This record gives sequence, C-alpha cells and structure tokens, in this order.
Amino acid sequence: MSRWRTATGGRVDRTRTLAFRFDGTRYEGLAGDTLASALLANGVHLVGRSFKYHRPRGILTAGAEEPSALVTVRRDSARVTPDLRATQLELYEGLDALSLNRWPSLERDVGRINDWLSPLFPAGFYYKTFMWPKSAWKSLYEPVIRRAAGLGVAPTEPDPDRYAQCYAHCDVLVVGAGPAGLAAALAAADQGARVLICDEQSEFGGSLLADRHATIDGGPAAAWVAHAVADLAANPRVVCLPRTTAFGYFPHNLIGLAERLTDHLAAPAPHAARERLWQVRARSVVLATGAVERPLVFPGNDRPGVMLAGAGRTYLNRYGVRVGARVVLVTATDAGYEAAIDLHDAGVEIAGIADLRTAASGELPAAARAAGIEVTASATVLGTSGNRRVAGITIAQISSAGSSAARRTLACDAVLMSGGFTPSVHLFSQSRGTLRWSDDHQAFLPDRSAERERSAGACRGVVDLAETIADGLTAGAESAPSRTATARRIVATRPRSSDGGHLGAVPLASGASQKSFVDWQHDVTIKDLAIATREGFRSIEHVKRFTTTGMATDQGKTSNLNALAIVARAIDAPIPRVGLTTFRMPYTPTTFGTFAGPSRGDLFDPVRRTPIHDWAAAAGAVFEDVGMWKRARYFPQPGEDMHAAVARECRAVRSSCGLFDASTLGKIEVVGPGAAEFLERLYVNSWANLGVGRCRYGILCREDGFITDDGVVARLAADRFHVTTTTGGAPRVLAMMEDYRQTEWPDLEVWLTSTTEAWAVIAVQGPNARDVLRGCVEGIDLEASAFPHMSVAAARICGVEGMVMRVSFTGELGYELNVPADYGLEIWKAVHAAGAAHGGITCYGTETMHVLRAEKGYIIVGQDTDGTVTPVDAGLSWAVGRKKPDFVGRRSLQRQSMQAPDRKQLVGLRARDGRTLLDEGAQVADRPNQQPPMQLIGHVTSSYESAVLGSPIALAMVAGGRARIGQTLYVPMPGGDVEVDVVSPVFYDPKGERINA
Amino acid sequence: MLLIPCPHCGERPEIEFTYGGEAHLVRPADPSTLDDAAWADYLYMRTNTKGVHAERWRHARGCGRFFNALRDTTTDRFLATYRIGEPRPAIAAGGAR
Amino acid sequence: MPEAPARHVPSLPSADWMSPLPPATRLAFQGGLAARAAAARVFPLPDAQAVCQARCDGDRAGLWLGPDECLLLAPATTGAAALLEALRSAIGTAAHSLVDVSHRQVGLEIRGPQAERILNGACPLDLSLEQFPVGRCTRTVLAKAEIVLWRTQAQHFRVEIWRSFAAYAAALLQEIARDYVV
Amino acid sequence: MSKQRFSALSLFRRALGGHRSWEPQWRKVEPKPSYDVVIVGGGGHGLGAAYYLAAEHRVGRIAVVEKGWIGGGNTGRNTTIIRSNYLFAESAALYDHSVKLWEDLSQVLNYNVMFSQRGVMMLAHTVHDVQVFKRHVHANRCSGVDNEWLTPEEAKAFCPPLNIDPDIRYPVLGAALQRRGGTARHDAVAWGYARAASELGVDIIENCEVTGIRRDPQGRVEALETTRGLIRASKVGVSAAGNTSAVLSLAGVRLPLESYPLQALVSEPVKPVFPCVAMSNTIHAYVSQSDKGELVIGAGTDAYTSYTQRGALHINMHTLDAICELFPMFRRMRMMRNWGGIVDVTPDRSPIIAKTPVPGLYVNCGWGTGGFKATPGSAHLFAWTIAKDEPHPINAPFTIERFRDGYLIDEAAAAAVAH
Repeated sequence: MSRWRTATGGRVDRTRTLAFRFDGTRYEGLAGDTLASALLANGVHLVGRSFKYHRPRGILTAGAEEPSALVTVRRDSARVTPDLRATQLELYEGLDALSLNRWPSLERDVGRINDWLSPLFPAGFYYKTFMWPKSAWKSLYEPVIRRAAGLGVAPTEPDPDRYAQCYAHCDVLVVGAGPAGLAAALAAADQGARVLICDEQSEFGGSLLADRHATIDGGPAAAWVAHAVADLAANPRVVCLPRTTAFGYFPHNLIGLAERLTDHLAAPAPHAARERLWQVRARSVVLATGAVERPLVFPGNDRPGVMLAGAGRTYLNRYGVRVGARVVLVTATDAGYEAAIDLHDAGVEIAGIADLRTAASGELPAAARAAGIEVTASATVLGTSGNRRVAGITIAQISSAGSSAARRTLACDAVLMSGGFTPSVHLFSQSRGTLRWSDDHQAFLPDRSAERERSAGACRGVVDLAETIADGLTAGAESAPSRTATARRIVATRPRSSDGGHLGAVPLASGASQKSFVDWQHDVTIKDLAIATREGFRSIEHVKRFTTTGMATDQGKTSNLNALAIVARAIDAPIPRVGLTTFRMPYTPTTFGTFAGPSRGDLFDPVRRTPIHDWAAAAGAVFEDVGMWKRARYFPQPGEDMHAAVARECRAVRSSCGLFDASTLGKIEVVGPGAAEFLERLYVNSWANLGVGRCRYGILCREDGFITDDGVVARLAADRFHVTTTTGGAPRVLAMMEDYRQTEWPDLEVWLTSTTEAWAVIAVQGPNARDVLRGCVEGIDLEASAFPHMSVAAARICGVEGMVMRVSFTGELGYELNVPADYGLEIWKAVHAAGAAHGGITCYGTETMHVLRAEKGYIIVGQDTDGTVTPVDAGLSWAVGRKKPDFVGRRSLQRQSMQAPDRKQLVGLRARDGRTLLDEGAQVADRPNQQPPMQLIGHVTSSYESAVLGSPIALAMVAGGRARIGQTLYVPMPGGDVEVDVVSPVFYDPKGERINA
Repeated sequence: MLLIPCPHCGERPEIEFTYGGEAHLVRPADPSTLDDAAWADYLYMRTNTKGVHAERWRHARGCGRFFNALRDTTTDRFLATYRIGEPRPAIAAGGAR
Repeated sequence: MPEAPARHVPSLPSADWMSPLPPATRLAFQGGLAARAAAARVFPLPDAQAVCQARCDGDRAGLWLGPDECLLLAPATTGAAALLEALRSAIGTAAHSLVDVSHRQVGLEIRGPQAERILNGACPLDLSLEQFPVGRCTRTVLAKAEIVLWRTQAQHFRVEIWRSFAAYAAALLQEIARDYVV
Repeated sequence: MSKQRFSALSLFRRALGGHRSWEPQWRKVEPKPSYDVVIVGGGGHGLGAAYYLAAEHRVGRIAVVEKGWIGGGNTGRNTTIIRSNYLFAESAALYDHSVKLWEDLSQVLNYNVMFSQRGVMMLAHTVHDVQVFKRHVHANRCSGVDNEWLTPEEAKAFCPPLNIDPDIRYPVLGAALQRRGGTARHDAVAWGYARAASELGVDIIENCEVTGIRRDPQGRVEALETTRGLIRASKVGVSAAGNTSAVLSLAGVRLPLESYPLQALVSEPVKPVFPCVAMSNTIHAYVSQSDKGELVIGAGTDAYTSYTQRGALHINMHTLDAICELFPMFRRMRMMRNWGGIVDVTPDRSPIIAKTPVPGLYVNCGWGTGGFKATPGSAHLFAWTIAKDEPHPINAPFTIERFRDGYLIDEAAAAAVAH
C-alpha cells in the first residue's frame, strides 16, 4: 500500500486490488476507486497538459465538474473514448488511460513553449492576426491551429458497442441522490407515488459518502444512506438509477437521463448495452442537484496538487487517499477548515490555513486552531511554486491599507482551496425556470419554476444538513400526486461548514506575475477577462465567446461565477447586470451513441419490402431505395450490367410481356356518399362523369398550383374510389386529403383508408399480356371490346378475389393485378409461370419502367416535375377539368405568371448526332458556345437509351418549350455543347395504338 | 418532446402529432373571386405570433383528428385545445400552465 | 383455374415473449354515430365516447381508434366478405366506410413480465397497468413505425402493424429485449 | 477614435504593454435623437448592412439597434456552413455574391473571420438524390459556381471518416462537392462588422429593443420607439431573423414568414479528424469540425413554430443517429453543448431582401436555415437596397410581391422527393 493510501476507512474495498495503466505505466488501485483517486493514491498528480499553454495540470475536483484531469480510455482498437474525466471513471482491472494534449510525453511536452509565448496569445488573439498573406490561412495558419487545438484523439474505428433506449413515466422524478434527493424520494414513496431517482455517481449518497461528521437518525450518515437506499430498492414503485446523469430538461417535464451500464466493468458481457438513454416523463420533478465548490482564483492556482478542499476531503474520506503529506488550505469558507481537520486527523501535516475572510471565527476555525493548525486571516495568495506538482505557496496578510504584509512562503505538496459553493441550477435553468441573484448566498438561485418542478437542498441555497433533509422531505411529499401517509421525520446534525465564500480573483492577484486561472481547461486567466472587457466585451455572453471561458467540456461548472464576478468588478456593474451564461443541455457530455440508440443498420429506418421482394432478390434483382421502400431496379442476368439488363427488359415488354412489382404504389380507398365530390374538389380532373368500372389518370396540385402527386383513380362504385399515388407520395397525399376532409370540407360524408399494403400489385405489360392473363383471371372478359384501356373490375385472380385494372405506364397493353398482399408472392409466381407458356415473360424493374414511360412521354412526379411545375407546364392541360368552378390549386393557376408563355414546358430532346446520351440534370441553352454565367432556358429531366428506338431519348423542361419543337438547342457540357433537337415528348407510338390493343 | 393535449385522447407525446400551421385560415368559398393579393394573403401570409398562437395539430398517429390549440410560442405551453369548428377560446397569455 | 394459393404472411421471429399472430380478418370502419350504432348490433364496437377502448365478444373485437373510426378484428375463418355483408346490411343507408384491410397489417403478441418494458423501449406511452389498463387500445408509435397497441391481458399486448413495417418492429423489439430477457 | 489596426505586429507591440492599450472594438454609445438610417437587429446581416451603408454608400448617420447583445441571435447560433451551390440562377447568384465577399472579408474588415474553404460535400443516397445533385452540378457549372460530382470512393478520399459501405441502410451513391464552400468563425463576423462600422461612425446600440414603429401622415416611417427612447429615422431596415414578423407587425406589415426552432450541437473537442463539411439532406444531418476541434452538427428545424430558442430531444436523437450511421466511429464521441435558434422561413425557402409596402421601411428576412452563409452578400445587397431605395439586380427577384405574383424561387421544392 502506498504512503498516500490510508490504512483504514473510505468506501474502497481493500481486499480487491486492481491493476491499471496510465500513459503506459502500470499502477494499482482498489475496487471502489476512481481513476483520479487511484492516481492520487499512487502519488500521481500530473495528469494532463492544458489546452492552450500546455501547462502541467492535475486533478482539481472529485466529480463531474472536473475541468482538468481528462484522459482517453482505450479498451481495444475500436473502443477508444477521448476526453473522459478521471474523477468520474470507476477503476476496473486493466483500465488503460492516456493523458491528452502532450507530445512527446506528459513530462516532456514541447507544446509547453506556448506558455512562455503566452503574452502573444491573449484572449481572442486569432481574430487579430493570421490574415496576411491571405492564402496562408488555408495552407499554414489554419492547419497549425487545428493541429494544436482539440483534446483527445477521436476513435477511428466503428464503435461495436450497443446502446439502449427507453421511455419511462413516473409521478416524481428525483434528480440527485444526496441528502435532499434521498429524503425527497423517501417522502414521495411514502405517499405511494411512482418514483424514479437517479444520480450520476456509482453510489447514492452524494456528499454524505465523504462525511465523517454528520449524524442522521442518531447514526453515521453512511449508515443512514445504506438504510434509505435499501428502503427505496425494496419498494416496487421506486426505480433507483445510479451511474445515471440527468443531462437535459425538456419541455413539459421530459427529462433525458443517460445511464452508464458497462464502462465500470472490466469485462462486460459481450453484447451488453454500454449506455441507456431514458426519456422520462414525470408528473413532478424534484431537483436535488447539490452545489459545486468554487476554486479560488489566485496566481499559480493551476499547478498539479492544487485542488478543491471538498475534493481533498472526498479523496480522504471516501477513497482513503491522502492528497498530500504537507498541505496548505486556502479558503473563504468553513469548509476549508473541515477539510483541514479531516486531513489532520488522518495524519497529514497542515502547513497552514490562509483564510481570505477578515475574521476566521466559529466552530470549525476554533477546532482547527485547537488542533494546532496555524490560521492566517485576511489572507491572500501571491503565488505558488513547483513544476510538475505544487511545492510551495506564498501567502500574505492584507493590511488594513490593502497592501500585502507578512508575506510567507509555505512548503507543501498540495494546496486545497474553497471559494464557496455554487448551487447547481443547470437543470432548473434548462427547464426555463428563472434565476435570481441572492446577495446572501452570493449565488444565482432558482426563482420561478416554469415546469411542475421543485428544487431542494443545496441547489437552491439550503446548506445546513438538517434543513437540506427537511427541504427534500417537503419537496418529495408535496410532489406526490396524493398525500395520505403521515410525513416522515429525519433528525440530522452536522457542523455548519459552507458559510462564507469569495467570488472572483483573490486580492492582489491582478498584479502578480503568475497567471491566475479562471477556466482551467481553456486556460482563461484574469488577464484575458480584463482584455475582453477592455475591448468592449461586457455582456457575459460576449466575454464567454471572446475568451472562451466556460466553453470547455466542463461548460464552466467551476469557472462561470468567478468569471462573472471578475467582469462585474472590471466594468463596475452588479453581477446580475452582467448576466448569466445560458445553461444548455447536456449537463455533462453525453455519448452520441446514447442518443442514437438502437437506430443503426436496418433499424436506422424501417426497410419496407413488398410481398414479392424475396422472390426478386432470389432472381438477382438490384434494389434501389425509394422512400423507405426497397424496389427492384433491374434484374441482371449473368454478365449483364444495368444498361444491358434494362435494354433486354425494355425489348421484352415492347415485344412480348413484362412483369413488374408495383406494390409500393400508394393506395387510398375513398368511400362515402361525398367521395366523388371530394375528389372533384381536390384533384384537377373531373370525376363526376367517371363511370363505375372506369379509371382515370389524376393530378393533384398543392394550393399554389404546382403538381404534388399523380396516379390512376378507379371508380369501384358510386361511392367508392380506389386512388393510387406515387410510392414516395402516399403518406403526404393521405395527410393532405385528411386535412381538406376534416378541416375544409367537413360537410362531405367521406372517409379515407390507406390500402397501400393491403394489396400486392402485379403489373403485366406488353402485347402478350392478355394471353398470359387469360388463364389466370376469372370473371372478366379481358378482350379489348369488353375491358378496354382504363377499365377496372373485381375478379378471381389465380383463385383469389382481387381487382384487375387495365392501365399502362408503359404504353403497351397492360393490366395491373391487385391481389390481397398475403397472396402476392404466389400469384406473382403463377403469372410468371403462365408467361412461360406464352412466349416467355420478363421481370423488369423501376429503371426499365422509367425508360418505357419516358418513351411515351409520361412524367414521373419528382423527376420530371420538381415542385415548380403546373399541369399545363407538364403538358397535362387535357387532364384539367376546365368547367370545374374550383379545385385545389386552381386559383393559383389563374395568376398571370402561371400563364406566361415562357414558362418551362415538357418537351422531348434528341441529340442531333443520334448517339449522345444526355446527362440527367444537364442544362439547356438556346445559344451555343456560352461562357459562364450562361443564359439557360431549361434542363434535362430524364434521359435514357431507348432500346426500341435504337437511340437515346430525353425529356426536358424548357422555357416556352412547346413552341420550340423543331428548333435546335444546346446542352452545354464540360467538353462543349451537345446540339439537340426539340421534339414531342412522345417518342414511341404517338397515336397510342398499342395501349388500346 | 411536447406533451400535447389531444381533445379526444388526452395528453400524448408530440411524436404522435403533426403540426398544421396557423388555425382559423378558412379556405375562401370561391377563390376565383379573390384578387391576387387576397389569394396570396390566404396562401402565404401568417401572423407568426410571438405569444398565444392559434394553430392546428393532427393527432396523426393517434385518433387521426385535426384539432386547434392555443400555445404560447414563447414558452411552448399549451393553454387550450379545441375541436375544429369551435371558436377560439378567450385566453390571455400566461393564463394557464 | 387454380385453387387459392398459399398465403404468406411476413415471416417474423418468435420468442418466449413475442409471437406473430395468425392471419386475421380486419376491417377499417369509419362513420358517424348512426352507422356505428347500427354496426354495433352485429359486431362488438366500443361507443364513440369509449376513448381508446376495445370491445370484445369472443374472438371478435372492435378497437376504438378515433371518434369516428374503429378497427374490427375477427379470426380469418370469418371471411371478410361475409363480415362486410353482415355489417352493410345492418348499417343500411347510414353513411360509413368499410374497407377490408386484412392483408394490410399483421398482428404481433408481446407478453410476459417484461412486455411493458420491452414495448417502452420504443413506444412513448405510459404502459403501466394503472395508466394503460387491460382493454385499452390506441394508435401510437414504435420508434419509426406506426402501430396499434392493445393490452389484451395484464401481461399481454397485441401490436397491429402494417406488413412492411413488421420486420422492423420485430427486429427492434428483439434488439430491445436483449437487455431484458435472457 | 483612433483606428487600431489588427496585425501580428500590433499584437506583439501591445503584448509588450501587457495588452493594456486595447480599445473597445466598437464604441459604447447612447442613442442619438435621429439618424438617416437605423438598422433593427445587430446580427451579422444588420451590422454588415450598416457597414456597407457607411463604407460604400456614404450614408452619414447610421445606427444599429439590438435588443440584446450583438451577434447573439442566429449569427452566434449556427453551424457556420458557407456554400453557394444552389440550383436556381437567382439563388446561386445571391449566395455566390456572398462567397466572393467572404473570400476577402478578413482583409476588408481587418478582422480574422477564419473563412475556411475546406469544401462542402453534399451526400446523395438515392437515385433521386443523384439526379437532383447532378442537376445542381450542371446548373452551377453553367452559372460559374464551382460544384463537382464525386463517386463514393472520391467522397471517401475527400472525407476519410465517411462510411461508404454499400450495405448500410442508405448507402452513399456519390456526392456534390463545392470546394470553395466551407466554414467561418461566426462571432467574428458580427464583431468584425461592428468594429469596422463603428470606426466609420456607425452607432451600435445594444440592449435597445424596438417597441413601436411610428409613421408620418403619409405613411412613411419616421421614428422607432425603443426601450432606450424615441429614435427618429428617415429609413429603417429590419434584419431581425426569427423576430422579423414581430418587428414588422409594429408597422402593420404582414409577411409570409413562420419562425421555427433550429438546433445545433457540438461534441467535445478532438484532434483534427474531419477535414470538410458533409451534409446529407436525405437522412437529415450535417457535420464539420471547428478549428477548436469540436464536431459541429446540425439538422433540420423542429416541426412547429416557436420562439423558445430550444428544440426537442427527439430531433437531436434523429440527427445523431444519422451522424453515427454515416460516421460510425463517432458513436463514442460525446455531445458537449446543444443550442437553439429561431429561423424565419418563407414558403419558398428563399429570403426576402426588399422594400416593404411602408415607404422608408426595408426588410431582410426569411433566410431559414441558410442565413449565415449569406451574411456578407445579404448585408451588401440590403445596404444597396436601402441606400438607393431600389434593389440591386441580384436581390431584385427576392421581393415580397413574388408570393402574390407567383414568381417563387423554390429551392426546397426543386429537391422534391416524390418518386
């Protein structure tokens, strides 16, 4: 056992030694240690280098507020986590930690030169330089700055760990399991409330875990904690979550918790989740988040070995670690005395106590003096010495005239300081509760709550233990939904230790030659704050942004109030006038993976597959993502690329028969006496005159007159329509329909049901389609005379009740079989087999579908249209119900701009050379050989090799395009213009004979 | 994630809802009688209230119904929800929690 | 002419705590009070005011989804056509919409002492028995999918989900369950 | 006041004096009773407009009134992405005007705004994305705006952390890269303009909220009522981002705007790992790494209008699941800070830089999620519009009247997702 470890005491398990590595050196600690306590137990105080000046840095705190002792932890090559706080890392066997921001080593770091050059690097220096020569910013300055900045090294391999998430609800959520929080949870549970209590530490108890002096209910505090925790754990209506940080307070009492599940384990179960995100909706919240001890801002306050008094006590009492052999206390509170007494009792030499206050009186100072400790009142610190660890401190007494006197240098190997306590109002402030400045407490305290929330204990300035517990009991009981049980009473006693306090720099610090640090991690000193105020940055938000104080990974938990006080003094304004930096989530850094949770890979977004998907996959289909759907894009045969496969598929549909899975098309059943009128008002088309058993191509505009969707609508009965939409547009169209139905036209008796997934849709297209289907379809005469193009009828399809629509998106004779989805696969197979008997049938995918429809000039909404295209622009004016008094979008289409002859219109383009395949998205110009910026009049929307035509074709939106048919235009490409002829968008079978076959 | 009181289903989490923009914008019975400015006003102009805002929500992944709500856009607090067609309740800012 | 071919529901995993339910007959019913009252004579339907309640009669159940909307569930042996016929003749001329959605979605049963926790891994509702008692049903979300959730017994939930989302839902629940069931 | 040049030399000289001789970067002034032009809104756009009014249009008496502290709105709350590879010629011209001004801004202002042309890469995940981005690439090339198409392998080479595994849920099929795009230091833009404007005599008045807009009997703007008294002004330019509707309603002007929360977040700082800006519209996330080492991450707006300057947890969750999917090594990184802004959004997602129906009242608004990148260009054009009482040719299409007349510049719709 090292000389720094006490022989007894603390909450570490002295029977379990754990080996760990820090910067490659092997050390031993005990179960129950944190990395910080274990390092201190080995006498290691130098644990890192600072961000900017690369100064040696140690461990400042014992908790989540740590700004200084950051490390990277490596479990394996993929499990590398940078920027972790040594004070929060529970030790496990084999823990492997690396210090940050040093090269080549922590002890010998060349970056230290920055410290000597620091006069050149005051706050905001980078705004004033690095501007000449201009090109050097990118080539030199920025790369250097970027390399110098940053803390740890980001992981480079994908994180293999799992992350979990859950929702939870409770009557009372208690954040913080210190004395106030435990009392609140007990009181709420007494009233029968559903309680959830969380604490960021591995054990419940908070400050009581390091307290030797408190007694509760007649016994030691730790015993009471154990009893309380057991009580709560035994209650089935209480959930206890240690190692769980409440990181965010969101509207309407939603609290985000991050539970750390495995990071403290040497060998987690292979698939155990590493962390879990809890989204807790609480009827009431009790914030018992405690207070953070404030450092004192004095010259040389950042040397390793200088730490908070409370941290010194915690390391001693909780971890059995002496932070030094000869310790000086610098304090403005009685808490410093308490630490001195505890350390003294543990055999540490206390070289002296420097008290900033004019009078060091009261119970604890008296006890310290009684123990023979020398106390200097009206003290200040003039500087410290020591390289990798503090070796001495110079203190002085402030004379009544304000100058220093009785200057003394005390040799020491640790300095503990206490500047008072800053209530942790982070979550309260996140909840949008208002804060008020309390002169009594010299702190911002919760004022008005914005949510159903109460703060209890130290986080609202209650400092006495008995009062804290009473406050917690009241908060818990009053937060419970009902109060029936008699209130619990808890008796506690403890010496008052948190009276007093000091904000800002200690006296005479500004004249010292050594730097006085306010923000340890960002190396912000009182000089930087002075420069900022001098340069006119006076709002604390400006100071923060200019100096970066409080913007480091600790988000200013130890620095913000000191910075505020220093700025307030510099500009001679009261602290509340300078403002308070905004508290934002997360309270402490929270893992991305925890937010992402299980949403990864196939769970990142649902993968929607049609009933025929697996068959297509087995047939070798290549899929594309359309919305969440996987659609077969083409079906390559061995040796075929996409081009060859698509050409073959196209030829097959044009010459014999193709089979296409159209199941992803959106389908909406529109039913009710008002159905026809509903569609009449909604779509640009007329529906009243559509007979039962007939289909019509429908166009849906937004109210602004632009096409938003299209699809075939089939009238199944007088009061029943089967509306189809694009694959991606289905949810949008249904939502739009519901909007008009419910809010604009509640007079119509009509209802909407999504049937997208109720039907599998099998498109059978091509001149042989009828022959193929004859043996598959019962109940319909498929002949053209009986069942012409745009017919619909119920039928038995391969033995199943379904629906046949004679529609075509290919320009060929075509049918779409709608069959109940569970039968889709078998009927697909049956039709496929039937095709074999009729000259073969070829499966085709979306790419071929696109080519075939482009040959016919049929648009794809979202490809040929882009949200700025009207039906007339798209050449669909024939579909617009001219006589209708109104439809959605009609009024917008009447605007002059919508009628302008130079609007972009759909046309066909063919390269004059007959060979060049235009790029989709390529631009169109009416003058050749332009230089940028060119006059452009349109763009290519679709472009394919047409197998049936033996040449490429393209669709384009071109200004005044229809009037340009027959003209030559130019498609400017990097290699020069491509000359194109403007042609009709219908390239194939312009008379439409094939479709009516 | 807000907790939104659906007038049919009670308080439910925001992710079950879709936002529908400003409420009480009634589509003109005969848009063709409006001039371009009046039509643009209906289509595009919004009060974008900083304070109590009457707005539409749809409990899309719940009962499916549209409804109106009064929400203070400076606090995100819901002051009232009411059904489509019902008049806007008379509630001042900060009137409810 | 062939016989009706085999029926393929999406293949979903099962576990002690999760089973895909067999095919069922499902109708989406929407309509006013008159139609609902008439339909209730031949099928168990919750009143319009019975918010988020399911009404059962043997193996048939009507689930309140909205003030004018119910989901009707019956065994597959009760054919949709027959059920539609019975309802239509009961409803008569009252305006309504009935749509066969038997194949649109699949049922998934989640059960056991961890059922609540597993569902709460992705469903944001308070599923405690006191807030979501037996018989309660509602449309809601399961992470990035929409579901209908119905508590059929204290430790049994029925999830109805559109077929193409079912694999996602089942896989997600399995992923969640890894932390709760061995 | 004496002009204090910023340079390495001045830094060195003042270091010798313990940095005691720096002066305020902008003068702290009381409002005067009247000005020729008052700009409402002390963000980058407003301060910049004041600067250009003074520097290029020689307007004499100019003030900027800001209800809080300058640069405290969206200027200080964004993800600092700068690019100009917009689809429509009007938009591309507007944003490229801005990029060109960015390129010299540090030198012009004598303030290092750290404009970093590290390249903005927009990822395509679907065939539709590929079509849309290639259309952008062609349109930009013809307009003289740089934008190039990258294969997935080229994208990976440009941005090594990118996951181009073809088996992920939405594999990367390619990317459009604008090499001139990049990032800048957001606060510095506000401060740099403030300092330069102040040196030219512009009064920058903080903690001054406009509570009323007074008009003369002819309807022309004549004064602003503020929390620091009445300020007369012949011309008023409003550049108040999310609060524009509220300010203009004081003059009875209605606008086609809605204000939405927009969140962003940063990770803890790490050593350089991410060399460029990567954006994915399909899975809703974008990321870059600040010079301080933080990953700076953003996404789309929240779903509902709000002035609370905060957003929802589930929006962050979706942003970060997208980031983790594209960059799976970042799953162990930690969010350090999240914040929210209020963005004012027009129906066509394009801004308004224009005269209002009220004579003497001008508005610069509707930037949605894209305002930061436009800062110098927008400020420059707004100053022109105010000074000349007519728009510059570049902002001539960005009127309020375009909504009435149907001449929308709809970049969002141009990336329509139906298929």
